[in-house]
Amino acid sequence: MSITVRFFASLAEELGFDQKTLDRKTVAHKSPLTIEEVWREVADRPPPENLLCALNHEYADFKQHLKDGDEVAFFPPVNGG
Amino acid sequence: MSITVRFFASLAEELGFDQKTLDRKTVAHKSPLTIEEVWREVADRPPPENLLCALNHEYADFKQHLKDGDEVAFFPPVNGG
Amino acid sequence: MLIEIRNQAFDPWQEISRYQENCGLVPGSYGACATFVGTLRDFNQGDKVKRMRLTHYPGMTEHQLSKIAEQALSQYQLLDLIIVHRVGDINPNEPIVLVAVWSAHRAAAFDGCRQIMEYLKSSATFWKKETLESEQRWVSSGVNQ
Amino acid sequence: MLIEIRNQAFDPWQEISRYQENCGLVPGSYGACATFVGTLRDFNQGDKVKRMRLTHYPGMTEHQLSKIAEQALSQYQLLDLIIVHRVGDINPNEPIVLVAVWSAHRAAAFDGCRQIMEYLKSSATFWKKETLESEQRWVSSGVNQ
Repeated sequence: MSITVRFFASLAEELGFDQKTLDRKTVAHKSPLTIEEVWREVADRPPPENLLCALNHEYADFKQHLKDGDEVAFFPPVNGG
Repeated sequence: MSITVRFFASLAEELGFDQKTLDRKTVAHKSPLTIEEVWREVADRPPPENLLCALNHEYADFKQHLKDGDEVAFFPPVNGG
Repeated sequence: MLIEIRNQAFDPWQEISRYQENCGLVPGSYGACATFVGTLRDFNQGDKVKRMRLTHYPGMTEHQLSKIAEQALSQYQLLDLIIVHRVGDINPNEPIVLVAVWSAHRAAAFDGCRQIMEYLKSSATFWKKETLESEQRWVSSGVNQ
Repeated sequence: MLIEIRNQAFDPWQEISRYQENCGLVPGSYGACATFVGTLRDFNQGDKVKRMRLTHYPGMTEHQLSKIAEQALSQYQLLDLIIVHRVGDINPNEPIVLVAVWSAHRAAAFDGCRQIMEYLKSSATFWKKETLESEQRWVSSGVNQ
């Protein structure tokens, strides 16, 4: 099981990276893995207030479960227009 | 005392004229003359439903009193934009 | 501010573009521009429209446009605006009205533009007469159009 | 329908004009066009802004724009629409976003245009970083801007 994890904007700057790949070997949990757990695996800090996440290009809930090949993204509040 | 009276759109078509001048000699009333009375003087019919009027380029009430030199206008509902 | 009643066809996008570049809008001062363009359709109430004649009340209509412009500028703190309204004989696909407003932020631009349009529809002294295939008719109140 | 995320400056009025003339809008079919153009101001929260960098989430952002466009088209029975959104380095006075919608009557055009803009501000995955005189800063949520 491999999950692509992406980070955007101020969050990528603070973490110092904008992408990570999680594969089964690095995942300590028994499946199914949630987005919340992905954050704990890839970031060395608690999730910031207002953190948003997406799963496969749709806004998602942190409790959602993942499957092999999913793309998870974490980002701060958006600001278009 | 002289009042300019103007008519627009379908109303002018129906009446067959788009302007009249009322002067003191043609006014049967004792002053002060109202817009309502002007209609009776210049038109040979009761005011149509939805008739609008203006006094000196501002929307007006039919009860408003007139003075020498005023311009009164009668017209159907408007339709700009 | 540009407020004009015009008896010739016009290109609304050129109008806006030219005004924005040449008429005193300070570059970098505005964050929002909302515009509305009303165009003559070739179809109304089930009938094919060949042409429309728009008349106004010279003097009163201009006075009304100035007043609604000043009111919108002050109520919404707009930076500038354009109102151009056609009169005379209009062909389908020709613009009838252009309203464009500039402001710092978007809510004021949307609200100001719409308020001016609602006024034009409900209160400005314009009247429309359509030429259909085989008759002419006066268009009734434009509030819901 | 034109939906585009663009990394070059553009002229919104030319964009609309070109689209309206060449891209399948049937002349005489539309009575209303509402547009919104957002432009970079040279001033924000009390500071002079020299430049702004706009980033997005390639893949997700395009997907969002398509969805909001389809939703507005169907909800308001719009005839057609344009959404163009800048990314990359933007200078003051350059357009950031253009939304233009065409419909038969005005209420749908105003409502549809505004709904798309509100979505862009509140939900589309764009982020802004300003370059001020002596620092850079991320712009916080755009909902009220």
